[in-house]
Amino acid sequence: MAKIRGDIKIDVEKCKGCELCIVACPLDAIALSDGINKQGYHYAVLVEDVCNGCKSCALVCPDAVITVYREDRESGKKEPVAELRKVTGDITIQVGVEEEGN
Amino acid sequence: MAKIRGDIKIDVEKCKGCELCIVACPLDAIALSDGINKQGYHYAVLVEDVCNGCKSCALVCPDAVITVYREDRESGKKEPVAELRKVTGDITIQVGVEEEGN
Amino acid sequence: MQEIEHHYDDLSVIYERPATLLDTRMHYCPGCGHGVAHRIVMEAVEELGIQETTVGVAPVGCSVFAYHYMNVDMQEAAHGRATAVATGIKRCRPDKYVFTYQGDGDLAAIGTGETIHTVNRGENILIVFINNAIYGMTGGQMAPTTLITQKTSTTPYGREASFMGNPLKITDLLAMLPGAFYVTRQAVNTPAHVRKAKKAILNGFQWQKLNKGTCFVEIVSNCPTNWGMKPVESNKWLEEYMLPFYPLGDMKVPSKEELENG
Amino acid sequence: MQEIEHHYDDLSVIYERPATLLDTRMHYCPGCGHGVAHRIVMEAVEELGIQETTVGVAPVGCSVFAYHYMNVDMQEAAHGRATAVATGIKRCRPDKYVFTYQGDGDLAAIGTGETIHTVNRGENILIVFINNAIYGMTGGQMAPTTLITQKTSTTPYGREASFMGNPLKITDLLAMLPGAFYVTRQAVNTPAHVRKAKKAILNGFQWQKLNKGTCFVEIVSNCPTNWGMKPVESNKWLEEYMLPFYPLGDMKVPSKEELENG
Amino acid sequence: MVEEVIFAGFGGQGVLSMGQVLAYSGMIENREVCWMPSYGPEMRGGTANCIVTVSSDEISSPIISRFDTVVALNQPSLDKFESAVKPGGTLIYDSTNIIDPPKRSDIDIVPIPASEEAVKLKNTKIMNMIVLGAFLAKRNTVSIETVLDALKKVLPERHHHLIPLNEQALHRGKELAGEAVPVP
Amino acid sequence: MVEEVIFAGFGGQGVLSMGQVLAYSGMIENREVCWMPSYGPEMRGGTANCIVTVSSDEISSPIISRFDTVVALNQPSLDKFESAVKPGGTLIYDSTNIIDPPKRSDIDIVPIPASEEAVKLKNTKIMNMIVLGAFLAKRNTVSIETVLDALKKVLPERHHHLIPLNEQALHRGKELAGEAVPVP
Amino acid sequence: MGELRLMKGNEALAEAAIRAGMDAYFGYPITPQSEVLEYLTREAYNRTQCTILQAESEIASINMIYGASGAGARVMTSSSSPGISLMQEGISYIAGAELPCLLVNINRGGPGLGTIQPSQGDYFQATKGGGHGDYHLIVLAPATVQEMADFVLDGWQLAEKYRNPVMILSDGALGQMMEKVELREQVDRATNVIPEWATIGKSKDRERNIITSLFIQPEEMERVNLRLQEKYKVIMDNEIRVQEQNTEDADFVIVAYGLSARIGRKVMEILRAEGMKIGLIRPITLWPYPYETIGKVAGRVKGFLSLEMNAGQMVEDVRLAVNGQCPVGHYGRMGGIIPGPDEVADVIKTMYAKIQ
Amino acid sequence: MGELRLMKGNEALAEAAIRAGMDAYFGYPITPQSEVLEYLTREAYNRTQCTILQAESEIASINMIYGASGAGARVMTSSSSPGISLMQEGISYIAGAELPCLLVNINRGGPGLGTIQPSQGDYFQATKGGGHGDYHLIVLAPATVQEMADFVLDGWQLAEKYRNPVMILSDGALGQMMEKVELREQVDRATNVIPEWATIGKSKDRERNIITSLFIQPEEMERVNLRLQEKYKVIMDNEIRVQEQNTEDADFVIVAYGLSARIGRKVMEILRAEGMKIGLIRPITLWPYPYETIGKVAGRVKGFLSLEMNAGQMVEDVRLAVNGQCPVGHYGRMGGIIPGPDEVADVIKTMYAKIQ
Repeated sequence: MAKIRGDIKIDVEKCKGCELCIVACPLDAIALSDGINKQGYHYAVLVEDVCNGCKSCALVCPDAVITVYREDRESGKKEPVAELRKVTGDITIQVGVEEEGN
Repeated sequence: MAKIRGDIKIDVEKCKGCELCIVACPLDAIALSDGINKQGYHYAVLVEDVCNGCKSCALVCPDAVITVYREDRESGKKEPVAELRKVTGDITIQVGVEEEGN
Repeated sequence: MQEIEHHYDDLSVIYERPATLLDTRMHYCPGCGHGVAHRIVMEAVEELGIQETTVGVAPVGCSVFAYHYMNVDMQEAAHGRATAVATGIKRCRPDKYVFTYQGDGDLAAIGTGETIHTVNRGENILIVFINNAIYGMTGGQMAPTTLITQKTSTTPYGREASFMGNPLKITDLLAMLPGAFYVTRQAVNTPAHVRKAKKAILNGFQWQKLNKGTCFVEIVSNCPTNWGMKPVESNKWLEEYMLPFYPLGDMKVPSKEELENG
Repeated sequence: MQEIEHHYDDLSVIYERPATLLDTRMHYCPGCGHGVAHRIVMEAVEELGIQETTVGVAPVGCSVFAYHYMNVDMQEAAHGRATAVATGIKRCRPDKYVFTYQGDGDLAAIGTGETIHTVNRGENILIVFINNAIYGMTGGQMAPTTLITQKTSTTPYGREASFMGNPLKITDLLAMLPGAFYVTRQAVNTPAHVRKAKKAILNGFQWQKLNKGTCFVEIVSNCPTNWGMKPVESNKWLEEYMLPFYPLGDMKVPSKEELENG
Repeated sequence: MVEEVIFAGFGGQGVLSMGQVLAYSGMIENREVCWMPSYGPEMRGGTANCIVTVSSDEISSPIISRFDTVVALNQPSLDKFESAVKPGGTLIYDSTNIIDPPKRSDIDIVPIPASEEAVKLKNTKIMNMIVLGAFLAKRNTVSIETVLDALKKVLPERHHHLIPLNEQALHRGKELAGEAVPVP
Repeated sequence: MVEEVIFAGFGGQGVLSMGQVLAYSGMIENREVCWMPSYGPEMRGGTANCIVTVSSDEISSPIISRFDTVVALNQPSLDKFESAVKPGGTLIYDSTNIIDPPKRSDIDIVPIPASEEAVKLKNTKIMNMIVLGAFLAKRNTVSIETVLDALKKVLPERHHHLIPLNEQALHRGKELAGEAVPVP
Repeated sequence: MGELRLMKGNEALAEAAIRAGMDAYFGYPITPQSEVLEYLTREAYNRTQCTILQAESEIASINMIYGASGAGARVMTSSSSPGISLMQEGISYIAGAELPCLLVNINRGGPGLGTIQPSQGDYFQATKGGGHGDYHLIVLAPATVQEMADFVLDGWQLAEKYRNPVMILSDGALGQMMEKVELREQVDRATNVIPEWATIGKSKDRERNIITSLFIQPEEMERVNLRLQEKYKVIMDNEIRVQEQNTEDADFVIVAYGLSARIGRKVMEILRAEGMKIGLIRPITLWPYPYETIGKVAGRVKGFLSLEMNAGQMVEDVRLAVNGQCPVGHYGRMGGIIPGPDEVADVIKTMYAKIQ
Repeated sequence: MGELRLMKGNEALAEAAIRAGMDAYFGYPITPQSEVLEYLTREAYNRTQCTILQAESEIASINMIYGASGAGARVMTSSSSPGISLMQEGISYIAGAELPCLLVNINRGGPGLGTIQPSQGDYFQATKGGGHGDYHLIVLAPATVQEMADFVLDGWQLAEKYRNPVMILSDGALGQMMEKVELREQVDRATNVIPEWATIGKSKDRERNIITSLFIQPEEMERVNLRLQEKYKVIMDNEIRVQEQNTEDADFVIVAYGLSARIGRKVMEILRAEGMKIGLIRPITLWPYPYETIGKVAGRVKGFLSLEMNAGQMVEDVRLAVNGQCPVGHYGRMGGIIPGPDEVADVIKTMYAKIQ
């Protein structure tokens, strides 16, 4: 099975080292750094090259410091976030978006 | 069937002539007076000698101006009101008194 | 009409104004249910023999003058705050019987927060809630319990749900709270209803001894003046319009075990 | 730990901080659920494209500074009064999307009356209610939603129902009101919960267009600092103790017909 | 000119509205007017009164302690306000309702059996207009025609059929004022 | 005597408690004492400082703008308070955390690698006591013995096992103060 | 000349609010001001489609006002003394967030539940800040039903000019009494300008708007406070309104506002008729207060009487204005009793005799 | 000598309340006074079995106080500025119903949400009546942690003596700072006397007791008001507390209370060291205010400075006291900034130079 390739970028200066992303990562790919940032926190870093861009870490990140990357496949090509960002003005009613479970 | 004899006394100066006792009386024995009291109200009076002391008039009287009388029979001899008036101090729990319906 | 001749001498008094209700003319309008409610509360106090250990709280509203009539120690409370005042009393004097006597504007509009939190804490007090679907004292404005389409001085074209919301069944909400021990809705428009309402009040006082939570008695009542009706008519309207929306009956009753493990 | 080498160039961004959330360090403690809740509210605003027509209200509590982070027009409200403030805004600007973002002390203690009456009137707003069972900003006092036996700075020996009442499930009460259009309880402690919570927020915003009543989203959250736990631990505690008492799920959902007859 | 009058009685007797009609009439006649009510907390059955000032000049205090005319429709009001009539002023009262008549001799005392007359006119609510008719006869503050004008303007359309009855009452009051004999 | 000192750093570094310990010690030595905190709205991570006055006379203002001693445990605090040291006064700072050293030459500058030393003592929380030891060495406000007495009184029984560690830290601080060489 | 009507003060105020283009009113029943809400529910929506909402409490009302004003609407609430006390937190917030709005207090007797009768017992609360912190309401005190109407639009214009809450401080008597009132033309609500600071949705071309009174950095908070004080100074310099009557030749002056000022005028008439040189100063704005007007007159008269329906509140401002130049007395009645012109005249004669 | 402790002002106050035999405390969290509630929940019940209840709001708190005080209990609540604003209706009721109780305001900066930093911006609210109607609180202003403790029992004794609410007006700095405090002995709650007017159940031998502030007949309401005013007069005659320092030889006097008075003392020390004859008057009771003390000194000095942590509030009382005898200045800082002794010294030098 071809692994979906993903990656994350962490804004380490805003990270407070809460470790929630670490436990959320299903692939155990994140850990705390040894060093500290200017705020005085050990920040999160990606330590295993196994990321598949599942977004779990980003979803639970209270400081919104994680950007998630993924290779362009038909399935994951465009996510609602990017798509809907263009929508403005009048909206249409829908019974919820982003239905995919986790 | 021997009728239970009753009577009512109305404090006419406090009566406001609301007529609630009139409609409450199952024997149609109460009516408004022709004259008015010092408050300016036509007050309630007992106009038929058929009262059996059922208390309906007194129960609905918003001004508590009706005293109810009844002949001493074993059934009606002592009512909770008079009895309980003597009670003081510690009370005992009961799931409600004066159960009789109407 | 001609009054009949009376024959009090050979009869016994079987019902009279309770001694706990002062012998004063009440300021209420003719036919107002407050009078009946006052009387049964005071009858309960008399019958239970607790006049010396009862403290009442009556806040702003038509019944603000309750202390003119009820012959027990009383506090007049700020609008909506009766249950907070009662909490203050009861927490400091837990051996007293404490009750509040509140109208719908007071209890279910401005006092909503206090009402809910008092019941949620399960304060061991009796709350008597007079619901006549209107503000009486200030002259007939919409109450939280005013019915849909009902006209008041602030809903001159009738209450409209989409604009003013639906009538608030606060008693139903309170019955859901664990702190509520006994919640019931009664009325005083007929002799039968008065008897039942009085029993509810008696329960509410007695069960304070158990220290198991708040007893709450709603009394659906009338307001002839502000409804623009004669008293008799108002009681009919109550039966026809109020009771279908505010059905009478117990919403939460203690179990036998709860009552016995006092 | 050693960071791996990244390879962003041949990948696409599939998730990033929404542009509606300002790129500022948030004052919240590490691991605080407020950050996630802020983010999903702002994601919803971005995805629906309603940034230009949204007005938020954040009252006193840890999230009083929400306006430092949310890039929409905002009002800071007095403690407990967010829904009254939102009512004022929405009644005057019915074409705007109005939401409040309130904590448990705010919404369910001091603001109980405003909360209930706002929902009872069916104000067409979204209320986001963060329930972390404690007062955060003032330093960890008991909240109305604090669990029984839970220790806080004002329940140093644990909350006791007989003295301080039971935790108030205000969301359950609100779901009973006819003015409530959509009432749901969500959490943000796991990725799955975050997704669902976000969907609830999206619903709450979108359905304002229908003018059919209040949308209410409770988010069960944590307070690592005042619970005295590390963030990860706090989310476990949340799962283990909060969720059994505050079970997640919808309490009131509009029917298909209600949604279609917009 | 200035006329300072108080109308006093029970709530429900129409004292407030008779004062309003007078004030409105004064306005029609281009006077300065002021109507000042005072009533108890009860919705009904309490006492009520209103002070009306009709003046050709600006009105300073709306509160008056001594009146050109006192109109009393029940005993408590008479007892309270008899002493407040200026010497030489007028005291009009409903002699049907009031048992203890006024005692002063330095004022014009005008007993009007207004309630009785209202019964005769088959509408007890018209009592206040009978009294107002008597007042106008005695004090000439405004004309009866103006009062009828005023009634047309203040009464809602659906009550306009009552205007003839009001007119009748005003005139009856005027007649009664002419016939009135003070109790000795 | 009077010693006016400010302890400043991040919340969580123990600046408030080191001030309290000093104040308590002052009280034990029969001085007048005042401890005055100041902190931001955040529960954690904000800046925090406290002013402590230990004096043989009654203390008037608890607010001081110029200090005998400034103790700075992070860069923002150093930047903010360097200028507030009285000429001839003392500036003690955690040289582990602070990268830009102070620049004044009219005061006694005492860099203490406190965080580093705390790691060596295997308890990062003891950092503040190392600094306090340095302060006592430099300022002699109270004796280390009194501070240990104070700790016994303020620490709950269950933490008394930490007292030896605290004592070690205080003495280490004192030593470091002796060794301290101001950055040129 | 506008439409002429005989109206109660409360109703004139409500009618004037409709005509002044009010966008929203939020209020709660309390005697003696319930007619405002009642009149508006009857009249307003049908005519101008504005929002009239009976709130669940005074606290809800004042916070609805906060929200609506923050959204740029022309808004009003009204209440009476206990209800106004409940609003004090909200009022302080509104002042702190600099939101323009109109607050009406139909003052009744206190303290506590007190009485439904008229009073001027809330002077301190209105002028010295019943809420916490350093702020000021602009306080207008009408004395006639005409002014009950006129001060509505005037009040909003001041509020909007300075982004400051304005209070109309009236009393139960002025609210309930009827006088002739000339009504202004209807303002078209569509012409109401939404200020650019209002929170109505952040358009692309501007930063987000924030309505707040929270400033956690002491330096910033002090800057905000100093800016507020600067604004108050400008208001003091420009917006004082006061009426003087017969102060040119007076040797004794009555200072009174609102209903009391009308009693004061009658007293002046009575005493002038008796040959006494009495003047009257009527502050129309109670804040900003006409210290200077009074201070100037103080230099040439023998005494002042502050006439109030309370135990002595405005008299402090009179004393501050007079600053020791001559004696200042106070006469007040309480509990809903309105001082009679005769009794006040007697008080002045006694005081006058002492001063001579 | 009592027990000596190093305590925060808030905690000293709470400890003193326990020791003074408090029967009940009702309160709600707000910075910077939450320590009071926290300390009490930790300490009080176990020691004296008194009631400590976290209410759902400040409004509930003040009304619980009303009820409990009406039932004869020795009660207290505490809050900070916005919370105190919310209590204004309740406070007016308590004053009107003449219920003794202790209210604590740990003043923070306003208006609105403002800041959690210390302030004296609530002087007007506390002394001129933030609530409606004519009433007064007795207001005590502590300046040390010792006084934070001492004024608790003192306050209750005053409250009970006069059946009047007493406020301790402190600020965030005094609440949070630690000083040595000598604690009084524990009062046995069992010795607390329940007054005969309390509503604790109508015994057979007396009429029912009624707690109310409602008096619907104007004459009766006025009688009640006049009786209140009489009481206030007695309090003014008997209960003023003030500290004077160096006023005998002073030619310039600082007037300051609470924390500001300590700054003022430092300023005086600085300027005396420079040879200037500066005195200090520290009002301890802010109501009743020491007008006479200040007025007397005013006759022999060249000027006053009212030093406050606000935009100028107490300065009005200083002016009323001085009544034009000499210039009165004001210096204040806001937003949580406590005026530094040096800056105040400079202000005085400038002012002093002008006066010469």
